[in-house]
Amino acid sequence: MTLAAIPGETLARRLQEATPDAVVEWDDAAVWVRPEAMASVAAFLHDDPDIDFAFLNAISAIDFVEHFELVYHLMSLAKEHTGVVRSRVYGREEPTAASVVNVWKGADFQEREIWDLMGIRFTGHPNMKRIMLWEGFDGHPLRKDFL
Amino acid sequence: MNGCHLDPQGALGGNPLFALIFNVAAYVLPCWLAFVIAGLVIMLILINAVLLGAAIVSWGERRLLGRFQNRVGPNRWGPFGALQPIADLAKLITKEDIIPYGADRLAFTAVPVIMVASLLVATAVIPFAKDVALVDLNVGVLFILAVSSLTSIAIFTAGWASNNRYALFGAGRAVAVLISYEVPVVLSLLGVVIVAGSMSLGDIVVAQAVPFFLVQPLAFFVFLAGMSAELNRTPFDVAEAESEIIAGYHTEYSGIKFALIQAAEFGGALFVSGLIATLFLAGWAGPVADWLGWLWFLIKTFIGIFLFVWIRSTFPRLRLDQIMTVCWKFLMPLSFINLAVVTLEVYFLRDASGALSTADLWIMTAINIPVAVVSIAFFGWIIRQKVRDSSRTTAAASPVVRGVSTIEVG
Amino acid sequence: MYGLEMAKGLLVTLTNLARKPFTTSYPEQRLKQHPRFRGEEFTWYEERCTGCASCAKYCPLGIIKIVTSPSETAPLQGDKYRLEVFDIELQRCMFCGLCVEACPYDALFMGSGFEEGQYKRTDLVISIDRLRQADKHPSTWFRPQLEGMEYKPGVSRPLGWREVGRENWRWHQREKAGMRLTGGNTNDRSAEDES
Amino acid sequence: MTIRTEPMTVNVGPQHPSTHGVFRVRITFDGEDIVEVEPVLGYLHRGTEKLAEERNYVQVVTLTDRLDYTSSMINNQAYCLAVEQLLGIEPPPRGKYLRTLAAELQRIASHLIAVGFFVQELGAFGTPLMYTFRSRERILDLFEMLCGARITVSYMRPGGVFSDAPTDFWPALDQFLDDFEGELEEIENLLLNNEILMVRTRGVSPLPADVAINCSVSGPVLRASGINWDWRKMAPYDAYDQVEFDVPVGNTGDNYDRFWVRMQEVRQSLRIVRQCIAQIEPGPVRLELPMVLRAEPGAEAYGRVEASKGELGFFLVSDGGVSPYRCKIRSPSLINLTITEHLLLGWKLADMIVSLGSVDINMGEVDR
Repeated sequence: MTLAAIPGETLARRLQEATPDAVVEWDDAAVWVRPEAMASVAAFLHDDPDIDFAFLNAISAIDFVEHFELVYHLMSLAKEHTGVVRSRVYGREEPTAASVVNVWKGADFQEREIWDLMGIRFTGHPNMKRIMLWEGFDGHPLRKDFL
Repeated sequence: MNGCHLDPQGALGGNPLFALIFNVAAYVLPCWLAFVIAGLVIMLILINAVLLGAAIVSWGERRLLGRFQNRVGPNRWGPFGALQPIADLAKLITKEDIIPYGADRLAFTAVPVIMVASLLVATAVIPFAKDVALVDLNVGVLFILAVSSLTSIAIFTAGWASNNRYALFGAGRAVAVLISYEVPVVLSLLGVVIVAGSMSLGDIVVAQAVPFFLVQPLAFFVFLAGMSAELNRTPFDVAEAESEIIAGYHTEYSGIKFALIQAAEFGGALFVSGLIATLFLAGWAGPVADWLGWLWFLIKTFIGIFLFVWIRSTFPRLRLDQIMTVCWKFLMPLSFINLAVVTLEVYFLRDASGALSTADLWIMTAINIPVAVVSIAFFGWIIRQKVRDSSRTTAAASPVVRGVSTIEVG
Repeated sequence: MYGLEMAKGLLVTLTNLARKPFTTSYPEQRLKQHPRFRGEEFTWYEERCTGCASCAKYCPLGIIKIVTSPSETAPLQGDKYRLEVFDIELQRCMFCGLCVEACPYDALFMGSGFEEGQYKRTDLVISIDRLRQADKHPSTWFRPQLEGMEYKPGVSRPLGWREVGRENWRWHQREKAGMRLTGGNTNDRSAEDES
Repeated sequence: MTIRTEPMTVNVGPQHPSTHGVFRVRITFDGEDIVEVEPVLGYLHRGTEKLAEERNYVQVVTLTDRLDYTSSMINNQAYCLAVEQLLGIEPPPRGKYLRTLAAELQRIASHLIAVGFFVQELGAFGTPLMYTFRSRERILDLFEMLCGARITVSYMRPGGVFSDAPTDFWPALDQFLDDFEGELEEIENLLLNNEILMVRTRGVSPLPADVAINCSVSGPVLRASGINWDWRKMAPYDAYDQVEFDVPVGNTGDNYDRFWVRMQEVRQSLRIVRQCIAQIEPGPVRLELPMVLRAEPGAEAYGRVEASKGELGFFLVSDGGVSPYRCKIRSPSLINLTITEHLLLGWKLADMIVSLGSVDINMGEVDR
């Protein structure tokens, strides 16, 4: 038995109904949403009884140089399926995305870590401080331009 | 003899070793000087014996603990690592003596001295063999209780003077435990005193035609538990719980001060084991040969130490509130029951002169053992409910919870 | 029942009191070491080494330093270089053994010791001279041919360079020397017999 | 009479006898009651994710050893699964079985450490710890036979394991399994129903199921809260679809449940090891791959395993080069720490250490 993965298209259709303008594009595996809309998208995915993404597996941030990409691996324990939501964050000076910590408390440390190491600021996070490095550390080490 | 003589009724008069030294010294010295010299010499002997004993206990405990834990224990210095305490001492003496910034220097320094002193003074009344106590005080039990309570003051001073929060935690805990446990300990000793009819430790040993751990199993149990709490030993070692508060009240001590505190602790273990041997295991009285009294005494002391190490190696530690519960709701009723039962038995069994025969003691044994089993089981059953009930004191800040997942729970 | 489980625990510790300690008093006694143990000092056969520096490239930490020059003594061997420097900086080595895995000519082996404490960090660099002079007690890690001959680094005699290779192996006859070692079927014992 | 009191802030860690490495919590106490908690991390941060971007795919295996150094085998496994997913390859059956076997042995070793330190923190003076380490040593000996190292194993490679087990491994494994039954029974006799342990841990710091899910908690901590979720069952990898085992599930998620779940999982892991021994068949253990692997540009893979601490995931992104473009490590220890505040607030100083111990974090994995 393996977990069923919800195709990006299905997620995109549902999201377009619930949170218009949030969806950017989709492919087989994932749906891309706008980073500002991430909080409402998360709330919908969490609360919707069919999707029921109660569990946030991981938030990953990737530096593609021209933009950052946030990857949310989600799953439902009750429905036994998984899904991937992604978000492109543009700008290198002060990239921001909406925090999902009010939906999934488990995002707390992960978002702080992404801010610390990748430099993406999450709006709405109650404690947006560096977690691994000390306050005042210059730069964000996981960025490709950090040496 | 140049006319000096010792009052055999005096506090030190009954001690043959003291008398010997006094008489020898009196050949060449004036009487008062001979008295002082004899006192100093015998004190020196006692102090060194106790501190040496503490060293041996520290080695023995570590060896024994090692074997309980299926490992070797200290084995580098001397045969079976027996010189380990000397190596430890040499190391500790040569270490820098640190007094932390902001500490109360005088109080901080006084603590190890008070701890060792109170231990040594208390040891003075323990009869190591027949008639070989430094003094056989007629209020021996009271004296021991009074002097050993000094430790709690020393411990609290240590915690307060160290300027360290962990030390303060430890001190607060230690004082709470020591003062609480004093009560059941005293009550259990009361039973012993009633049966023996004397507070002198020598007389208590003589009175034990049947060892008191059989006559008063409840008192023995309460005393053992109470003393392991007063010694800060598992499962009551909250005061220096190393996994929680580093080392408790002696967190900041180093060098020779630490050595003295350790000596007081291991010496305390030795002292309490000796006390248990004296009060409950019939002290120096053995199956044969009174002149072998010191051997019986040592064997019985070893039994006590072995028991402490065995318990230490096996059990986890209770929480402070649970320790208090055990004290006030478990040991207290037990010691009261013991006191009441023993008092009644003595009242009905004693002869006209107020003395108890060996047969009477056996009768008491036959009654008291079932009483002990029943009451320990009963209060153990009650305590089981009480100790588990550890409600949280403030509401926890709940993380954000958005709806409950529908996964089945169970 | 209250107290019974505690008594059971006391019994457990008491039985252990009578048991022999399971610990090893290190300097006098030693743990039995498996031949595969990835030991600290490396075993290196200059005769087998071509100076290809596969090990240096494959080291995750880059701590192997190799300097070569064309060999005048053995020009016929073609790809054989003379090795001038072969330094392994032990202080940063994590003994993963990837260098040994990378060596296509079976010239580099893990060692079998683990007592490499030094007072100076510079002493922790294994130089080419030390590698040349050291007793050859190669670990059998990633060297199935040594395992096949049941070689025990701590016990057996030192091995010469002719004995440690896998030349008689099928893959070696099939491929040219110097191919990348790919693992996999090299462990297949049946291959040994066909040589 | 009222006694004036004031709260007291104490730094527990990074140097404290029982903070599992260099974990630091800044705690404000009111007497012995905890009123404020703030975890401070990062003392062991080594930038593993950045280092992985500059190593090739096989070299990264050596970095994974050093994440959760009490369960290196499982880390290797998680990483190798991610790389195999990235490359679209599958190891040969014997390789899968060897991996499963090694991972389960490692799970036993890791849980033994967790249990030993948990009871150590309860105040048992080293005895349970020595007993659990006695058994763990035997497992490390087995690892030495398998791969020449005890802790930093680097045993697995993308496409299998680096080499087959030596011939003397199998009798040694059988011997260990026989002995371990007795040793485990001894540990259970000493701990499992011990009254003092029960009294200290029952009902302390419970973690309700909904909180556990919301905090993304995984592994034994999640299962102790009553949720039957084990990646070995839900998405079987390697040989886990070939073996039978049960998933122990707790009830209230208190400290005792977390301890109990680990004790039971040791038994289940033993079952899996025995089945692996029975089912394993001769054959190759590793795919013939080039030493320097390359994945398709733009390929991505999220490989996850049920590690001893929880869900360990490696999210790999490739740009077609010889090393991963991005290697994100979803570390269970870090995310399980999200519940620190929930577990500690309102409890006493003595429970704090025990609750942290029951979560079983490993700083190598928290800070990475």
